[in-house]
Amino acid sequence: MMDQENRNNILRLFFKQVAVAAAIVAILAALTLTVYYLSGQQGNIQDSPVLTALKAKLEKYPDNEKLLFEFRDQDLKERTAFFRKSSFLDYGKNIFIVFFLLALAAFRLKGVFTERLPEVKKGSETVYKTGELAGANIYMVSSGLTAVIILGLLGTFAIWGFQKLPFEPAETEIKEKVIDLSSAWNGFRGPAGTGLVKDGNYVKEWDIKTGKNIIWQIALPVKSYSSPVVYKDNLFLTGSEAKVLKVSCYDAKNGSLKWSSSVMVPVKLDDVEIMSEDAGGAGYAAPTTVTDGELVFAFFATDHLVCFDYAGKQRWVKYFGKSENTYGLSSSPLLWKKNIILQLDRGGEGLSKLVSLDRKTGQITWETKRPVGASWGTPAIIEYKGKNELITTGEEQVISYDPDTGKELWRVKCLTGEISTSPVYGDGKIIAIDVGSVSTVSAIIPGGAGDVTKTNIVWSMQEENQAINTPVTDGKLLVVAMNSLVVGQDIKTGKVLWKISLEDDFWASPSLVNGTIYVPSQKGKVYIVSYEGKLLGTMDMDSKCSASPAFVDGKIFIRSEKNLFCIGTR
Amino acid sequence: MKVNYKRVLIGAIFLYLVASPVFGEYKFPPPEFDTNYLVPVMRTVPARADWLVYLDIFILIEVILLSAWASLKRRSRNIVMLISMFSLLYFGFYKEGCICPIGAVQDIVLSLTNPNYYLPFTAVLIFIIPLVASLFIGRAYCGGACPHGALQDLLLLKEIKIPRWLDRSLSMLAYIYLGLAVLFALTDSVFLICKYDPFVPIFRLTGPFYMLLNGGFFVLLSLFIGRPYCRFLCPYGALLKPLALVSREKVTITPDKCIVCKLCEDSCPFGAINKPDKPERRKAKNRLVVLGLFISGLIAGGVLGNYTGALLATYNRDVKLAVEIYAYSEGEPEKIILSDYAKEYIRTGESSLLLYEKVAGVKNKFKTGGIYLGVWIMFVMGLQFLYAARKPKRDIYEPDSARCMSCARCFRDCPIERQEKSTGDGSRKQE
Amino acid sequence: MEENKTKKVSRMEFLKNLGRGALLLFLGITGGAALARVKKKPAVWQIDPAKCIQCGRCATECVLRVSAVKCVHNFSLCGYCNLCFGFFQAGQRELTSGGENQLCPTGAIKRKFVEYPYYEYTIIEKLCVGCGKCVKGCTAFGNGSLQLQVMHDRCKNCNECLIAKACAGKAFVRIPAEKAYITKEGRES
Amino acid sequence: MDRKIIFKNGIWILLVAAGLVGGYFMASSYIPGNTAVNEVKSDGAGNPALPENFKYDMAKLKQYDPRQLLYGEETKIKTGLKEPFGLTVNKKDGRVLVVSTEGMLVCDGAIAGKVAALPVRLEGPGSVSFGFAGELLLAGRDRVNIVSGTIIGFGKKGKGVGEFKYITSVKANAKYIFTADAGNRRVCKFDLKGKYLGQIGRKDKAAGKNFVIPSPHMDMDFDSKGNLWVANAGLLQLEKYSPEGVFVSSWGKHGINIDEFIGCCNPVNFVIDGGDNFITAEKGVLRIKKYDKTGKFLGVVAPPGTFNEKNTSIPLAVDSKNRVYALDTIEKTVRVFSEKGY
Repeated sequence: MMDQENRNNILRLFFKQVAVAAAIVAILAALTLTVYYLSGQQGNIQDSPVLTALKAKLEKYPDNEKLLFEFRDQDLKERTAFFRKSSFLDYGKNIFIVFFLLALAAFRLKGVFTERLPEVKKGSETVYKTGELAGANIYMVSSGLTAVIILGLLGTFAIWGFQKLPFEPAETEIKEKVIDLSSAWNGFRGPAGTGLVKDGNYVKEWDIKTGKNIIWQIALPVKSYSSPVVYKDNLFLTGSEAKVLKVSCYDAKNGSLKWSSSVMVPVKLDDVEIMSEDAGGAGYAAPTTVTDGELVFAFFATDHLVCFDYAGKQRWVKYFGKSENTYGLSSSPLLWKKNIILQLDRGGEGLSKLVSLDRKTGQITWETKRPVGASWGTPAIIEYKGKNELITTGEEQVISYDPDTGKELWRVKCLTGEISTSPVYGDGKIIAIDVGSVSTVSAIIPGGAGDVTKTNIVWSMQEENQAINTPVTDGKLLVVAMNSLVVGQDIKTGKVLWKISLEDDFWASPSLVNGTIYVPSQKGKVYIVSYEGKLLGTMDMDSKCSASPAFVDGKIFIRSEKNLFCIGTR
Repeated sequence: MKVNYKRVLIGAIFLYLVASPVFGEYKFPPPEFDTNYLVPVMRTVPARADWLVYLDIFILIEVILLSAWASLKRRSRNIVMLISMFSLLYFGFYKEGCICPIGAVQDIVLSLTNPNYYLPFTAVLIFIIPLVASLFIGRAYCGGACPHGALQDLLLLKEIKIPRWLDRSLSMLAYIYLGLAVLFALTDSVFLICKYDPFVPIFRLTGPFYMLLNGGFFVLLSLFIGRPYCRFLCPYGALLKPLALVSREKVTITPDKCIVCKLCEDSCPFGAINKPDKPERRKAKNRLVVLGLFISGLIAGGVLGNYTGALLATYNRDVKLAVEIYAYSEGEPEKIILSDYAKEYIRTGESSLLLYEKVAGVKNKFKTGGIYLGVWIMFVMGLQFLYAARKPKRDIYEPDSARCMSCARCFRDCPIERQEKSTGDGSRKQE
Repeated sequence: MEENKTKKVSRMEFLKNLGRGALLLFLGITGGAALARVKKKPAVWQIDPAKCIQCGRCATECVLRVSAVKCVHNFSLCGYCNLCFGFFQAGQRELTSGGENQLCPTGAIKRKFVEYPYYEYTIIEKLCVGCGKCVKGCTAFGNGSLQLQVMHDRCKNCNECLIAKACAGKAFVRIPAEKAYITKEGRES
Repeated sequence: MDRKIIFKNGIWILLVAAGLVGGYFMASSYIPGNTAVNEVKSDGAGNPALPENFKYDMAKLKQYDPRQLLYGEETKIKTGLKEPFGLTVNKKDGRVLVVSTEGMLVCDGAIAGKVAALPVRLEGPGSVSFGFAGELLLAGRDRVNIVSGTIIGFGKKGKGVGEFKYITSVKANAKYIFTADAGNRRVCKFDLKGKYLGQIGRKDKAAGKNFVIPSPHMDMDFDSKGNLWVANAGLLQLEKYSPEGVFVSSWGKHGINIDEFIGCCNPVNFVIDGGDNFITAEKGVLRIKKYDKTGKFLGVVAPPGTFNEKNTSIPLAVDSKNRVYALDTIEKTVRVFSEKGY
């Protein structure tokens, strides 16, 4: 018979040993689990290299039964191993928990049998023995120290946090510069989009073989139908090169390449099926760029509008979703106040729209759905009775919008076929041409509301030739370059004043330069025609000229399929 | 088979309710089987019933009240321990620690800035009840109802006393942690408290490795240090502290009969018992100096916090995405492997400038938040400093009501208390 | 002395009451503001199969070691195909359940002959890790009867779902708890 | 004291032994497999990269050799219909007919006309075709209408004789009208007045054939000899039946190569052109391919990526000039493909 104390002693010892032993097991289990956990698989089965190799082998020798069974064995083994591992973790976890709890309970029970009265621990007084004041000071000092440490940490973080994110704009706001675009050729068919040049001295004769009147010429690595655009010394071009979209900037003085940036769009061009130039389509980069003197905006048939600065850095990109335009998009962006206006006639239901984007950010300022299918013309902004109107041509109709809000003003149904010509404006009339086996030239007075087909068509006439480019007018004479025909008409009545038959085809738009007409052709010629309809000369180029030329400061920039020419007197 | 019928029936009703109004008629019929094969029903396990959530709230209130009764009225360590064991089992291992008031801080904060955020009614209750309770009965929640605290408390085996100055300094971390958690939650970046909670993975017995590691570390720590998470990190504890300071009822040891034996101070593993003191009066000049320091500290905190916030912004998912998109648009697209997020973002075709703008907004939020964070940290620091400088006159051992967790250990060790218990007057009334 | 003390205490008491009142008011305001934002109905996390792009993150991002997201089979949409692209790898050797033919990395789909030419495919939930490979195959080629769903017997309904944070397709939504699953019913191909 | 010692040592030994046994079980339940260490790479957003085996690469299946491309897209017709489901070409006058439940569109070549009302109300999408004598066969989900001056309608929902569940194709030759009913997995034969004559499939054990239709895609067409071809999509085969409806032969196999059919149930649509070649449309990997009359692969008409990926069927038609018309039901357009150099 043991007395109370002895029994307690034995139990205490017992629990102590249980606790220690259980703790040892628990610690071992924990260590094993940790090592195991870190040893690779964390809950998901992996393709092992052994299996992958076997699989490849199996594909090589599909009839080898032995290999097949080897694969299956290995596969089963690995799957089993994966779940064994999983159950191992669970099982090991349970062992750990049981032993850990056992250890904990044993320690507690040991405490129960170590009945001791609480007593003042020796030595615990020492810290505070330095006196009351000292005790208080310890708190002060530690608090102060903590404050210093935390301030230090904050300071360190602050130094790191001082760095800017790479895309953050500079603090100083760039002031709106007023940029004079009157002398530049900053977009499709010039600053006003008319193809009309009223001043400057341009040569009417050159020869690329002898180099007469050729200031410079360069070979273009990129391909597209888009026209060159010039602002000051910068000449911008777009094109696709080996399925990469490019925006390039050349020095207009000597033709040297300033930069050529790949357009960063998140699609592979192989994924975007577009009818190439060879197949009769518009290619990836038919729309002409436009620049506001600070930024260049390029639109591509991949439905991306991309903005570059003059250093060749891409600023923003806007994607409009996949389009269904058969030949590829070709409508060029238009500059309007702070916005870029883009006519997206992309075929498909609800895909056609007119969008206006903020130049700086690419944010959409307004968007108007268009009730038309695919078309390829660029809109024009005209001023009529003090009001600005945005004239668009499209499937079946000419529609006018308010360029500030995108609200539809009026529409005229006068077109048939596939529309690729852009509207022009002169003498208070909008000229719209449709494409078909027969081209109808219609003159429309702007203004009104709703469908004004019956009231607003002034005159219309048909020509048995195809016109896919845009005419040019100076308000009196209207020049239309049709298939194998260049026609001069009176814009007031539509009366044909003169006609020149040419064995040629015209995709590029004619330009009216100080009373002289320049018509680049698909056969690689530039026809120069006088105001009265006399063919002044035929300049041979090296290859077909599908892009409209740019006229700046007495220099003519002509893009042929392969080369870019700067023509003028030195 | 009864069960099968039931399942099929429930499934059919469910499918009818869900699908029929919209799609009902034109469903392509599944094959007709010659064998009597019964088309199984998609397995769906219903979510936890709604009323159970309210039951949890009820239990929470009961447990808090019970814990307060046990520590303030019954003054029994054993009962408090039993309650906390229950909480550990119920709120911890059964409910698996979610949703708890500690994490609810973030829900509340985020819902205040983002009206679309899903905030359940219970989250508000769970957040507010312990706070209100602490105004009247001290930190009874920490003592008995919090599974996190219960786990640490029960784990404490061999206490190692840490010096008071270290304890006071480390307890600052909780306020910084709270500030950071609020900042990250406000900006919809991440729920810091939940992500790095050490005990939830233990309640769940599973979790990502970093969480388990964190849990293991704190378990190890709790074996030797009394409630390390509660004292040094718990952001909810940081909220409870000032409330408990002005609590109506508070733990007192033996105000009338204290023999100044120091036993209670030794018994408290949380360093929450103040000892008697007879300070001299401090001079007003010193206070002025402290006040000056305090204000300049606030300003410094604000300025530094501003930039610290800018650094913290880089942990936001949108900011990371913007950095990635930027790298992509600047570099060669062929060479950069995009994350799925970036791919999805690009697929939507938004202008990258818009993202940058949004990110600039996020960063600004962080910067402003950083100012508040810095000021907040320095404010708390300053208070701590002032608190340290304060020297109240005290004749007896008294629990610091902000730090006291109502664990009732001091009663257990108090000789006077023991004596009264042994003479049979168990339920001693509190003075 | 005694009187003085009580006076002092009562002053302290008054200040404390004041503080308590102020804090209560503050709590009331916070609570009230939060209550204004409260969504009444209990909700749970779920995957919208229409948005799910099967990126595979469900398998790796969950707070649980084995994800709460599992593949479920919506049998009423299933075509009981012999050649099931949720089960077989593209370019399988033959139409058997041999390891070399199977798509599922854990072999969690059971293929059972029902009658010629129909086969039943059952998810062995214990083995499913929620990677969504089979879902991708079935969505692309079949009727889309396999889909990923959060299983509510496993989901902890965290207030911030880590998978939702990581989901590339933003397919994680909170839906009313009484209708805790989103089936593809009727959206058959 | 002895007992104490026994206690002391016994407990130690017992517990460690228990732990060791546990450990042994732990270890023995683990069969060492190949444990490739999970290399977690971080992507830009700071998230661990997905293990490679979670990727399911569809791009691989979409590859084709551009040299196999036989056709080019000639034009695209916008239908303006909300949910077009049926497409057919009248080989006599070359008019294209697109049908939706709310109306139909007649196109003259590539030029779309106006959307006109249907001559008869259709309950749900079905199929459309021109009969031998130029009559219009217009089928809803479970009812067939023969429109030629007068309208004869027959069929109702069900699985009995002369009943339908899900009509996916209706075609007629000089003597019979055949309906493909994907819901009942059978082809039914009627005379030109709509009188029920018999059926093929539907577990027709006597005929030895059975249609395996996992999804609502089951197409039919006649070849120049008047034989009926039915797409047994679940078997990925095209089956030939005599004009009387007796099984003759079949071709088609599954696989990932371009000349094979991939997926659970393909081809979803097919049409036989003037040269008895098969033009087949597949879902999953959306593509149109051409086979000769023996099932030899000739080339690709429309490569993967041509159609909106949400399409699950591409109704087809050919005209007398062997141009292929394909209906994109998502983008609601008719796309016209013609042989290169046409």
